[in-house]
Formats: sequence, C-alpha cells, structure tokens
Amino acid sequence: MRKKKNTEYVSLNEISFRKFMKNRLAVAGIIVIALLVLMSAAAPLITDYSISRTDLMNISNSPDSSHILGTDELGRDVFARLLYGGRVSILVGIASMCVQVVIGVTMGAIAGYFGGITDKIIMRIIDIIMCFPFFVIAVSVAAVVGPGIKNLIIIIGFLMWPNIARIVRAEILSIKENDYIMAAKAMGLSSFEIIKSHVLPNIMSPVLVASTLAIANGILTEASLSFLGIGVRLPEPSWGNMLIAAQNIGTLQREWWLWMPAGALIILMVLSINFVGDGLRDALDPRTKA
Amino acid sequence: GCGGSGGNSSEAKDTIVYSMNTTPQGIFNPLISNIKEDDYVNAVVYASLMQVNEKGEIVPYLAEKSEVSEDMKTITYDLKDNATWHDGEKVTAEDVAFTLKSMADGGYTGGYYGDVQNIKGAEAYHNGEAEDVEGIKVVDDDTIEIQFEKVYAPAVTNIGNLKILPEHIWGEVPVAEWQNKTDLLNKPVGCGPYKLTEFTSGSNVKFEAASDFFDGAAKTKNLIFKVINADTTQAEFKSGSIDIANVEALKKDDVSALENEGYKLVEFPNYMFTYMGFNLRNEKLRDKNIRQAFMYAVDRQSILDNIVEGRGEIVNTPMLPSSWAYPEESELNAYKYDTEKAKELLKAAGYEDKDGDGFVENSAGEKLKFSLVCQTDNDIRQKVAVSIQEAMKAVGVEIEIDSMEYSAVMDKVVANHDYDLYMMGNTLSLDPDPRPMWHSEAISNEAGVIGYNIVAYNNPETDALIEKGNATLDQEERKSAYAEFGKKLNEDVPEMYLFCQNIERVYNSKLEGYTPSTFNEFYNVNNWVIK
Amino acid sequence: MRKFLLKRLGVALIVLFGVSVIVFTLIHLQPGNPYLNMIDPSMSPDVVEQKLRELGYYDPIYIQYMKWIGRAITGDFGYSTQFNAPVFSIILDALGNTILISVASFIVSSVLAIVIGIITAEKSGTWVDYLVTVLSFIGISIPTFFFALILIKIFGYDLAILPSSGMETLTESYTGIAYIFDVIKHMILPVTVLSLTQTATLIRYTRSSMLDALSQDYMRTAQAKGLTRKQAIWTHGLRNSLISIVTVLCLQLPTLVSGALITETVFVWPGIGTLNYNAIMNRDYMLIMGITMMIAVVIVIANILADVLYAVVDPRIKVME
Amino acid sequence: MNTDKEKIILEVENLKKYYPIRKKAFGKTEEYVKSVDGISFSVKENTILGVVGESGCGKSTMGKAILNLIEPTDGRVIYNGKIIYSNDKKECISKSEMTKLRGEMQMIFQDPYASLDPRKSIESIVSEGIKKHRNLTKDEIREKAAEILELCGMDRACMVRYPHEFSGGQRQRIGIARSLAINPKFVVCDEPTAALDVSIQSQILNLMLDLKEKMGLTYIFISHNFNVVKSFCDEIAVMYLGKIVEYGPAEKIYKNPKHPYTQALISSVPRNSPDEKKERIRLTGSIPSAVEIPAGCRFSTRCPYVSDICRQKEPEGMNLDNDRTVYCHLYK
Amino acid sequence: MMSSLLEIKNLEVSFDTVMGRVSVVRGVDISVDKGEILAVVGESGSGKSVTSLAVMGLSGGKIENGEIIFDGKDILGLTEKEMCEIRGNDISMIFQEPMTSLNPVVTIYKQLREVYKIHMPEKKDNCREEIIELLEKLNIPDAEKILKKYPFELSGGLKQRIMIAMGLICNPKLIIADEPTTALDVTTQAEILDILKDISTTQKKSVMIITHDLGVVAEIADRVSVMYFGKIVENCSTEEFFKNACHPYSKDLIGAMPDNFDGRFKSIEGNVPGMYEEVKGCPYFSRCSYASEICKKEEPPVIKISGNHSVRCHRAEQQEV
Ligand SMILES: Nc1ncnc2c1ncn2[C@@H]1O[C@H](COP(=O)(O)OP(=O)(O)OP(=O)(O)O)[C@@H](O)[C@H]1O
Ligand SMILES: Nc1ncnc2c1ncn2[C@@H]1O[C@H](COP(=O)(O)OP(=O)(O)OP(=O)(O)O)[C@@H](O)[C@H]1O
Ligand SMILES: [Mg+2]
Ligand SMILES: [Mg+2]
Repeated sequence: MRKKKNTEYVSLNEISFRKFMKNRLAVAGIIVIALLVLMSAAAPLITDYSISRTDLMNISNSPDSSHILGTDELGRDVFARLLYGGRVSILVGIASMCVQVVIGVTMGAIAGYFGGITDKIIMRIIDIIMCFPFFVIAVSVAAVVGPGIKNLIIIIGFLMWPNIARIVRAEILSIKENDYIMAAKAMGLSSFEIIKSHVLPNIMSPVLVASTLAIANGILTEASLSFLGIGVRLPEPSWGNMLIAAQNIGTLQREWWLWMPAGALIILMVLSINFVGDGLRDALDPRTKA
Repeated sequence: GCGGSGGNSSEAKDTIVYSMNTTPQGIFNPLISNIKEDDYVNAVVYASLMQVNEKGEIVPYLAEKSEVSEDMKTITYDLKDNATWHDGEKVTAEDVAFTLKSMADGGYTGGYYGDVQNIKGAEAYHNGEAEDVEGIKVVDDDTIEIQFEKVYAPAVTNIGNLKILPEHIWGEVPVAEWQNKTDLLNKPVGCGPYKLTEFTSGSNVKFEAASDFFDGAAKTKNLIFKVINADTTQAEFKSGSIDIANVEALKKDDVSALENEGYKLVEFPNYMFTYMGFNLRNEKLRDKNIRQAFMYAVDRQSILDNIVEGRGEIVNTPMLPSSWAYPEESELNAYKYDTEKAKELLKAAGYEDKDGDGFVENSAGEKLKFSLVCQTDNDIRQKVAVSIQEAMKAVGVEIEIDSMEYSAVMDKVVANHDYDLYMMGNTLSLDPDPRPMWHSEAISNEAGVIGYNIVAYNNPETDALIEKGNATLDQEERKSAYAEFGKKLNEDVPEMYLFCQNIERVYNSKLEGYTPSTFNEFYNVNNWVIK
Repeated sequence: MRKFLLKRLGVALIVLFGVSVIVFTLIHLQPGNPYLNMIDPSMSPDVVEQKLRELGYYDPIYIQYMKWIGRAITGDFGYSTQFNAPVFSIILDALGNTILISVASFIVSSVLAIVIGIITAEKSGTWVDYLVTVLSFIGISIPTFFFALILIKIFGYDLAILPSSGMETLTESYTGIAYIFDVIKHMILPVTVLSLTQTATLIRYTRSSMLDALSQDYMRTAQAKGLTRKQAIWTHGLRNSLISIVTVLCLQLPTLVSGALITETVFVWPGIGTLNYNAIMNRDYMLIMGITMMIAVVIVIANILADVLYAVVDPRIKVME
Repeated sequence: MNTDKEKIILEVENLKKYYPIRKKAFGKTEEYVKSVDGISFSVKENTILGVVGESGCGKSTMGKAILNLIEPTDGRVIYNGKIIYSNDKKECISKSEMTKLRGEMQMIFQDPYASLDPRKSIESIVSEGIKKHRNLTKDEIREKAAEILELCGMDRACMVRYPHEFSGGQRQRIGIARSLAINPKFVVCDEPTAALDVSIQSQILNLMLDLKEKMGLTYIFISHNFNVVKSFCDEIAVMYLGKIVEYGPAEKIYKNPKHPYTQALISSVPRNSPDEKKERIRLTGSIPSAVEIPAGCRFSTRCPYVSDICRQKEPEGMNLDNDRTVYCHLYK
Repeated sequence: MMSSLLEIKNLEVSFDTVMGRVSVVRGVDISVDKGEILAVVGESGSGKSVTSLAVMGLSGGKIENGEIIFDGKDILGLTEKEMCEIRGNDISMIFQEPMTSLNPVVTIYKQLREVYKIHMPEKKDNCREEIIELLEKLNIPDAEKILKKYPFELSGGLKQRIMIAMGLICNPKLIIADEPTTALDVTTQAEILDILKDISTTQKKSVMIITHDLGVVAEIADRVSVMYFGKIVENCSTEEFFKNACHPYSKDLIGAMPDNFDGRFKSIEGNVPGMYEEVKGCPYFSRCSYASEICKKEEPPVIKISGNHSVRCHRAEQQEV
C-alpha cells in the first residue's frame, strides 16, 4: 500500500480500513466472496446450461469438454448447478443474517438499554427460543409453511436471532455506564436518540462479527436442512443439496465432481466469511494493533 | 477383531448378521406390528401355518397339512405335533384359535381384521354380539377347523400366512391393551426357528437358534439384525460386520464392485412398484386423454434404464409382473415413449400451445399446471419426479414439485386428498386381490379420513371384476377376472405406472442356503449357514 | 442463595411452559399423521376414522395440549406411537449412549480447545496462530454429515480399521476390558466428528478471551514480578480467561444430552439424536415433546449453573441482578 | 443562612444516593453503598464552588445526582426556583421542561477517555447539543461549534477528526466545548484537569475563568488538587464519606481549616519547592467503607482529636465567622 | 562521583503502527545512583513510561539503539530467562493504575506469595509472617485480613501500597514508580510518598519516579530529569531544578505550577510536535520564548553546566561560550 505522508490526517474509519487491508486472510476472504457472488449472479452469462435440463442418457458423466464439471445423477450440468446453487446458498446466508440482525439488534438494544421488566421479558423470550430443538422446529415450520428459499430464510432467521440479541445486550450493558452515554443524556437527548446515535454505532464491531458468523452459519444450516430433506424446492440447486449427492461411499469414491466442487465452495465461502469477520473484529477494535 | 474381508474369511462362523437400514421399533407381535423391520423379526421368531417358498408356492409350515372342504368354505389345519414355544410350552390348536379370535376382537388395533372378517360369526364377535367366533373350531390339540361365511379367496392365503401367537402369553392381556405392553412386545415368545435374546432399539436385534424348532434346530446358532446406514454399506461389508445387505440404494457400479470383491448378489422381483398417482377428484385429471398423455410423454424405459440402472421391470397395470395374476404383456398397452402422441392427446383434451410460450393452454387460455407431491427421503422417487417434470415440460405441461417427508405426504395425499399428483410405491401382498387399493369402497373423499383407493378410482365395472375374483378359490377363474381388471386399468391409467425395482441383496459368499423369495426372505432361515 | 435459586426455578418453569406450548403447537400444526402407518389398506375408512377418533387425533390442539400437560406434570410423557413404549423409558435408554459420546467429545474438545486456544493467543500473529486459525475455521466450515462420511470412507472403507456404525462388535461377545476397548473403537469416529466443530468454535472463543486477558495491566505486573511471558499467560491469563470459558462450557452442557442429530444418524449411534430424527420423521409427537422437554430442562439448568459458576469463579461478581 | 442579595442558582436539600449491593453471591439486596448520604448546600450565581475530598467519597456521584443523570435516592434539587428533583414526584417539573433545562445545566466529566463517543467526529460531538437546543441551520450550527472549539483553544480543523486522535488534555477541552456550546448557565466540572500535565491544566483553568467572566457562568468544581481549588474557587465544600464536613470561602478554609479532616487534607498538599517547610498531619486508624458507615461522626475512626461523643453522635453543622460551616464536635 | 546503579545511554525505542514506524524515545540518557530518588518529569506523551518499561524489558517496542546498564551489566542483551531473574528481584516496578495492575480474581496473599515462588522458592511455604511484617511496615492496617481479600475490595491507596509491597519483597536495588499517585487523593499520595522516601533513605534503595506533579518532585526527589519529545532536556538536582532551571521548558514547567496564580494560571503556549512529524532542530523551538535561528536548524547538544547539571539547549551553550 502507498504510504501516506506522516502529517496527513487519518480518520478512524481509515485506520480500520488500513488495519483490515493489512490482514491478508481477510482481504483474501473478501476477494473470494466477491468472486463467488459475482459468479453466481452472472451465472446465465457464464453457462448456457440450465439447472434443470435433465439428460438421462448422460448420467453422472465425468467432466469433459461439454460439461466442464461433468453431469449429475440426472444428467444435469454440475457447473451450471454450482453457479445457480451459489445464488441460493449465498442468499440464504445473507438474508437470514439480515433477519437475525434486525430482530436481534432491536430486541437486544431494547433489553440492554432499558433493563428492568422489559429486559426480563425479552430475556425470557430468548431463553424460550434457545430451548427450541432446532431441527424439530425447522422441520415443523417447513412442513407448515412449505419448502422454499423464503421460508428457509425465515426459519433460520427466526430461530437464530437470540444469539445476536444476547451479544448486543451484553455489549450495551458494558458501554451503557460510559460517561459519553451520560453526556448525551445531559444534552437532553431522548433514549431513542441515544440508542440510535451513540449506543448502536459503538456495538457495531461485535455485531458485524456476529453477522458474518451468521452468514456462515446460514449456509451450513441450509446444507444440514438439505440433509434432512427440507431445503429448497426441487429441482433448484443449492450447494448444500448438491453436497447431499455425495451421501454414499461409492459417489465419494468414484464421482468426485458430484461433491467436491460443492463441498469446496461451501468450505471456501464459509472460511472466507469467517476470515472477513475476524479481520473486521480486529480492524474495528481500537485496542488491537495493526 | 472384526477385520478381514468377509468374502475371504476362512473360519466357519456361528453368527449371521443381517443388515437393515431402519431400526425395528420393537413391536414384535405380528398382529399389530406395522413396519417392515418388525415384520422381519416376527418372521424369524414366529411361525405361520403355511408359508411361501422361493417358487412362490404355499407349503405347510407349522401345519402338517391343510385341507379345503368341497364347498370351499371350510379349511382344516393339522399342526405339527413337535412344535413348541420358545418357553417350552407346546403349540396347540388353541393358540391358533386364540390368534384368529384376537383379530376378530372388538378391541383389536392391528390392521388384519379383514382377513378374519369372513369367518362365520366373526362380525358378531367383533361387534360384541357373540361370546365366541362360531366358525373357529378346535377339533383337538393339533387340529383346527375354520368355517367361512362365504367363499373369500384371499383369506386362504392370508390366514395360512398368519403368524401364530402363544395364548398363554397374550391371552392374559386384553387385546385392546396389547400395544402398550412394551415388555411383551419387546421380548416375544414365538415358535419360529430363532428366539429373540436381545433387542437394542436403534441398533440391533440378537437371536439364538431355538433348539426345539419343529423343523429341526437352525444350522447357525446366532442371528443378528443390525441397523446400518445404507450409504456406508460397503464399509460395513469390508469390516466384516454384516453378512447380508440390501443394496437397492447403491449404484450398479457399487454392487458390481462388491461382487468383484467376492460377495454374491441375489436379485428377485419386488412386491412393490413405483408409480405416480393422478388425483381423479381433479377435473382436469379426470380426462383420460391427459392421463394417457402423461404416459406417452414420459420415457419410462429411460427412467428405468438410467435412474434405476435397469434393475427392474416396467409396470403397465397396478399388479406385480411377477404375480400369477398379471395379464399377458401383449394384451396391455405399453405406452411407448411418444411425445407426438402425447401432444395429440393433450390437443384432444383441448390443450395446445397456441401462444408459443412452450406451454399448452385451453381455449380459455388456462395452462396445464400440476403440483407433484414427493417424499424427501427417497432419492429415486425424487429423481423420477424431476425427470417427469422435465418430460412434461417438453410437451408443455408445467409441474411443480412439492417435497415433504413421508409422513407429511401420507397426510396430505392419503388422508386429506389434497394434491394433483404424487409419487409413491404400491406395496402388494401375496394374494393378488386388488380390492384394498381399487375397490370403490376404499375411496374416501372426506378430508382427514384415510382411504387407500388414493386416486379415487371409481368404476363399477372393475368393482365387479374384483368381487368376482375374490369369490372363488379356482386360480384360473381368479386369474381371468384379475387379468380383465388389469387390462381395464391399463387403459384407464388412474396412475402413471412406472417400474418395479428388483429386490437386491448382497451377501457373504460363504453363506449357504440363502435363497430369498419375493414375499418371504426368511422362509428357510433355519437352513442358512456360513461355511 | 436459596432465594436466588427459587426465583430462578420459578422463571425456569415459565420458560419451560412457554417452550412446551410453542413446540407442541408447532409440531401439531404440521401436516403428518403419526398413526398412518398403524393403518392397513385393508381396513375400511369408517374403521380407520373410528380408531383415530379414539386416539384423539381429531381433538383440537388445545385439548390435546391440556391432556398432554396434565399427564406431563405427573411425569407421564405418554406413549411413543412409534415404539409403543413409554416415552420416558425410551429416552432413558438412548440417553446413556448419547452421554457416552458427547461427554467424550466434550472432554476432548474442551481440553484441546483450551490448550490450543492459549497457544495461539500466546503466539498470536505468528505462523502457528495462522495455521491453527485456518484449520479451526476449516473445522467450522465443513458440514457435519459430509465430514462424517469422509471419515467413514477413509477409516471405515479405504483403511478399514475402524467400525463405521453401532456401538459394539455384534459378532463377538467381548466382556470386561475387551468390551470397553471395543466400544471405544466404535466411539472414535463419531467423537471425532462431534469434537471437530466444537473444538474449532471453542478455540476461537478461548483465543479471544485469552487475548483480552493478555492486554490487561495485570499481565504486565506479573511479568514485572519476574514471571516469563509464558508463565504469566498460563497462570494469570488462564485464570482470568477461564472465567468466561467456564461459562461457555456450561452453556455447552445441553448438547451433552441433546445428542447430535446428524452425527448420530450417520453413525447409527442409538442415542437421543437418532431417536429425535426418527421421532421427527414419524411425527411421533409424544416422543418429540419428551425429548424437547428433557433438553429444555437441561438447558435451563445449565443456564442457572452458568450463572452460579460465574459468580463462584469470579470473586468480583457478588452483585447479582 | 445566606442573607445576601446575590441570586441563588442551585439549592440542594438532603440529597442522597444509595447504590444497592449484595454482599455475598446470591444474597439479598439489603446493603447499600451510601455514596452520597444527605448533602445540603446552595450555590450563588456566577461563583465557583469547589468540592474536595478523598477519592470515593461521593463527589462524582453527587455531581451526577444534582443534574439528574442518575436518579437520586432521596432529597430535593432546586435549580433557579424550579424543583428538578424531589422525592415527591408531583413537585417535580415535567419531563419536557427538564429536557429544555438540560440546555442550561451541563456536566464536564471526570474521565476524558470515557466521556467522548469514540465513533463520533468532534464536530458531531460538539454540535449535538446545539442541534437539540437551538433552532439553527446546519451551517450556523457548524459555525457555532467551530467558534466554541476555538474558544477552548482547539483548532477549527480538528472538527473532522475522531477522539482517539487527541491527547487527554485535548479531549478534556473537547468535552468542555461540548458542554459550553449550548450556552449553559450552570456547569458541574468533575476533576476536569486530573491526570493532565501542569501546562495543559493551566490552559483549561484559564479558559474556564474566561468563560465565567464572559458568560456569567456558575461552576461546581470537583477536584483533588488543593493548589488549584484554593485560587480557582470562591467557596469550598470538603466531603468525607458521602457528607460535607466543612463549607466556606476558599481562602479562609485553605488558610485556616477547622475540621480535622480538612486540616489533614491541606497538610498533605505537596510542597511547591524543596525548601518549603511543612508539617504533615498523619491520619491513622481504619478507613471505613461507604457500606458500613461508623456511628456518630464519620471521621471518628481516623480523627486525632476523637472523643466519646464523636463515636456516639453525628455532629451538627456549626456556623463559624458567619460565612463558614463545620460539622465537628470540637466547635461546640 | 558515586557509581551509577542504572545507566541508560542514548536509548531509542520505536513502535510499528498503521501509520508506519514511530520513534517514541529518541535517545534518552538517564542515570540513577545508588540510594537516590530520581524524578522524571515531562509533557505527557514524551516517552517517560516507555523508557521505564524498556528498562524492565517490557516496552513492547523495538529498541533501535542504546544501552541499559544495570549494576554493571548491559541488560539489553539478556535472554528472557535472565531478564526474569532481574525483574521483581533486582528491579521492581510500580505502575500508575493500581486498579488494573493487580489480578482481579486472585487474593492479595496469593499475588504476593507468587514473588516468593518465583525468586525465593525455598521460602514460599512460610512466607506469611514475612509478608505481614512487610505490610505492617507500610502502615497497612489489618494486614492479616487484607491478605484474604481480592483487589476490588480494597481502596486505591491500599492497592497501591500492596503494589509497593510486592515490589519490596525481594529487596530490589531499584524501584521504578510510574506515576504511582496520580489516581489518588492528596492524603493517600502523601502516605505513599513517605513510604518511598523512607525506603530510599533507610534501606539505601534507588528509586526512579515518574510524575507530572512538581509538588511530588519537590517532596521527595534528590534529582530531576526533564524529558521532552523523547529526549532528556535537563538533568540536575532537585534544588537546582526549582531555583536554577536552565532549559526554557523546565522553567516554563515550574512557572505553570498552579500556585503561581495571579488571576490566571500560567501555561505554556503551543503544542508538542506530532508523533509523526520530522523535527530537525530543537523540538521546543516553536514554544520557546528564547528561540533563535539556530534552534530551528540544529539539534542542541548536551551541555554540562556544573557537576551534575546538564542541559540540552543552544542558549546554555551560548551562555557558556
Ligand atoms: N454505579 C455504582 N454502583 C455501586 N457503587 C457505586 C457506583 N458508582 C459509584 N459507586 C460508589 O460510590 C462511592 C462514591 O463514588 P464517586 O465516584 O462518586 O467518588 P468520587 O468522590 O468521585 O471519587 P474519585 O475522586 O475517585 O472520582 C464509591 O465508593 C463508589 O465505589
Ligand atoms: N505500544 C505502543 N504503540 C505505539 N505507540 C506507543 C505505544 N506505547 C506508547 N506509544 C506512544 O509513545 C508515546 C510515549 O508514550 P509514554 O506512555 O511513554 O508517554 P508518557 O511520557 O509516559 O506520557 P504520560 O505522562 O501521559 O503517561 C506516546 O505518544 C504513545 O502514544
Ligand atoms: Mg469522581
Ligand atoms: Mg506514562
């Protein structure tokens, strides 16, 4: 990176940015994520195959010039499915994270800032949700509302938000006593204004980290739910349900193209997201050195 | 250790491990058990009066012989006199009578009342109007006579194949409470070749040869049913922890690989075939042209050849091709793959692609769009569903696949009749009686009420044929009635008949005497031996 | 202390009640019929309906719930429709097996994670740290079922040195030590799978709480006393970061009894996870509720335990909300 | 007691702040940290009241309680004739009125590191109050903020920077600018110069003096540093363990402390050069905690002149020389 | 002349930051004689703490240049193990923040005993008496009881005394105290200073004390080193400092004492150069009232004014000449 002249002014955000850019793993992570997102978004431009066109004459063909990653057990192009599958996996990851963040931050902030009976009620709700057996609820809800990406996102989002809420609450409790919050009160700001402009910005970094973890978790949960058969609607692909194709030793042994690419992409994506989250945490924490 | 490949191990073993992919649930009472795995346990623990051999013939088993009276309304069984229960008690005709009476009991919760319903006085007993079932007569310790109200062909086979329960064990418990007697259910006392020594739910069932089994003690001392993960069958074989496995879920290559490693493969026709049902309550699907269009539009042969890798047979009418009652293939329409024909049929039904969007529509511009309910835990059916979806797209019909777990499918389709199309397997019994699935009496149109004529096929003509076939014991007569029935359903296609995938078992090559048959894999389990 | 516990127990009861209502409602709302496989095609629809009515299938949900809770309060969790046995005894049978592997993996992963986490914190920024970071993230990133299958392929098939399912070698009747070794051998793969993700997550946790401790002034004091950096980390740093690690470990306790649904299913380990899987698939409402409530109770207890332990290990926490 | 015609801006009556604690893990809430335990005084307009005392004696707590930043446990606070806190809620002014009043009363916080939001630029920190309390356009707000920062000795260019880029002294000045930006009438300054080096300390104190003159401000000035207090403040209140023990004009108290604690305190002030001769009063005895306040006089456990009555009876305020009060049995 | 116990020669310390490498200590020369109290004063951020931490080998920065000779040995070249022998044993350090410098979850007794464990393992089992004796010497009431307490249960002054006790256990030759009284009120401060002074006079210990408060300097120091922007600018006896300070910064500093109030407090105008600025001439140039052309261009050399009074200023040079 170009070295800035010593006397130039550097903002907090810029320092965070520099710290982040110095973290090689995190930068690599960002690049990988960007590539994967781009590739799945631009899937129609990259491949002519559709996700559903079956070709029973060419089942489980190994990669060749016409199918660069071979065909699956119904003769569909694995590469095309991988690209389109990325859309689902990434969407589920990101969207379910958004649901979690919206609910989690709101509830956590209310509980942490106001305390008292509000806090108690919210914490009990969180306790209840934390007691839910995830798969039981996931299967039931999926059965009630039907399969599909949207529902998957809702299920994951609604069952996982307590994590974020807890983090937010704990963080707020720890910064609530800070004098700058009291200073804002002394200015005559309302609770809402204080939460909005002083509390939330200061708990951003743990929330960001939790969010990246939530994305990673969403992708993996989609894969697990696919394992239980309640993932996306057929014949739509996701990395998770493609990986399910490798559910037996024979496939693992002979047909690497059926599982290796999907498995590799899941791991790569989750890994990258984790690195980015780790990098963000270090970059945003004023205490850490570069 | 358990190392060493089972195929080459040289020491003789006194244990055979039979693997299954789902755990038995521990309901080891043949009258109320309801899953396949429990039935397997019951098959080795209990004995029936008669049984099917590998040729499909019904031969005496616990009974020495059986006799049917002139008027075909009375059957007499003579029991073998050396048969004893695993606890040492003698098996008597009273036990047989008890078994039959229990099924007729008003509190009976199992599914076989239909088998005894036609015995004289059974209904009265069932309804609590009689103390006893008039038609069941214990002649002496070893002889029992059963009188029927009317000739009802399936009963002969079904009663012959009933596993007999010990009266001294179950007689003390009211029939209605049987299902809650976990102790008795988990520790069955039977008179079959093996007695159960240990049941570990979710894991295994262990048996030991019954020394005083009436056909002579089993040749192998120990038999174990082990629950395994079908996906790792190869590893189980390699570590020598199983001797017999179901390999239908494996790919052909995997099976051949096992064969190359020295294991043996045995294949035999299934008693279940895969189909896709049309909901005949749906206006559009009531049009035979549309149903037939499905038959032509889908390349069933290709599905069989590729998805099932050719390991089975195409089915063209809802009967087992291996059954004696199946009509001649030549008399049936084979619905060869023909998209043109399919399109013509759709056109005949009023659907044609007029706006060129690739999908057909009727004069009102309505498209043909169906949802296909499919279970998530059956890989093959899912694949077939996707192939059908693609094939129908080619002729302009849109199908949306609705995946859910099996129990949800059952609820949606069988209990609530709320579907357009569904994928399922039809499990048939030894007697080819089509009544349970096809008689109009088995239709239910009320939501929440289960009816096994799932598609609601209602045809007085076929009802009559079914009744005709059931009212005689003469096999020729029955065959012609059922063949007629088969042809009719081949023509009407209330469901898209797909294929009947063979049952395949891979087993240790040292295992001798293992000659399974379609309806009874364990009929000669006492002769299995690992050399 | 007594008052605190009583209050917490009161709250716990409310939570348990909430869990039971919601889970009960949800599982009963979903389509699926637990009694379907009890019904044979040869039964006539009237008979079937009659039977289902007797079983309470047509009752409104709230009536079904009342019946359930009424019995549950007395400790009767009903009969499993699937196994025709009391839910309680079914769970009890499976619980031991689950605890066997979960405790093993709990121990393995906690010890590994704490040791590795501290080492990485100590060496933060070096290649050791990077390597462990990457490895632990990979650990977190692999879908469980996939990892399980890969292990089975390698150790159960290619090398064929470890059994891939069950808890014991059925064809041998080992006793005593030999039996224990046999069971341990069967535990290796599932425990490895379970430990992997747990260890990976815990390493991240230990590392960060350790790093936190390392930046505190008292670490400098300790070194000024003459402790080497390493000694300071392993005594003062560990002592302080243990406070948060211990509570995290406490919150892991519920997984000890809930069993790993996917891992147990793949390895055909007859524990709570497998049981739960079967119960879900067969709509075995009573069993699902039984398992749910058992896990919920453990979660609630673990939460209380975490609070208590937190106050015990951290002398500063004398003020409880 | 105050018969001056000068206007009294703040009146505190029997103010108390107790923090509940539990002594043992999971115990009952029966014990309290009596941080401020019944304090009464009044402040005249455009004067500076200095508050000194041992660390932990409740100075900051009192400051925050006066401004209603923490809810007091008991007592009454009257600002400019308006009751801003009273135990009897009906007496108090309404919430919206209080919000308006906040524009007049400000606090400068003790810890310069914790009192600035690390994620806000200096501009938004300083302009936040202006935005809230004055109806100005964006540009006017910015201009106003820049003005006040310059007044506090900060460069206008610092407005786009973030707190972490400033030294402790600069942060303290930003905090002061923030409080003063809304033209307050009354400011509680909580050790605004502790932990700063002397030259920066001087800068800040000068600024505060200027503002007092220019804007007619009133301060409560909390500090450890007697050297500062004696010249900076008009009056001094000496606190010990949650109570005021001596109160009066700064000069008088410094020159002639009456209460034994004040005496000890002043004798402990370091010399200004090595030659200066000074005899220090050494306190012995145990330092009581704010949880278990000793019976009688609070200082009795350490007081060199302790007598029996001190251990039994809490001393009443004694008016000396007309303008100072001392709470000690010695001056009966 | 007495031999120096500690001699820091031309010490340069730098840190790597996001902004690049910054030099914080830019060539410091300090010496502490046996039995004397040296006060280091200076603008905040001038590198006082970093210098003292560098002596302990705990600065965390990079030592670019210089020597630290303690008791005749260059301790910069020592291994960590050898350094640990010295820390807490020959040199002990008392930090500014007593609140955070003690391990919050370990009792006072254990923290004190640890020093025995490290440096006198033979005594570690019966050190209690000795510790109590030491605490009593430091005027700590109820020593017996206090040993059982945790740091958060003690007041700031007590904690600081515990820190001092910790530093005294091993009879160190040098005590470094980094702003030991900043957070404390005057009565407590006076007590701490008494103790330090007492140790130095009765036990002939050397003390290096860092402070902002010239009152503290006047109270206890024998000699003063004034630090400005990473360098020592003046070095003289305390009396000299208050009467006869030579460097303009020193003078300004004395002038800024709050005692010199005449309606306004005196302060030094202007600011210290930024950390990243390159300074060619005298860093005090911009604030100095005597600044001349040469000050802007050339860095002033160290000028010896008298026996142990040296100063880094061009003006002193001119006066000399
Ligand atoms: N939030 C709180 N909860 C419990 N106790 C508290 C709280 N805040 C302050 N205290 C206690 O109240 C007492 C007075 O604290 P306060 O901060 O007012 O002292 P201070 O005089 O400002 O001290 P310093 O000079 O160190 O700033 C102390 O004993 C402190 O421990
Ligand atoms: N670890 C570090 N990384 C980067 N810069 C540092 C580090 N430690 C100290 N510094 C910088 O070195 C300079 C000198 O710091 P030091 O703590 O020695 O100052 P000081 O003279 O003790 O000041 P004060 O009187 O405020 O304690 C400061 O500007 C500080 O920001
Ligand atoms: Mg304070
Ligand atoms: Mg410092």
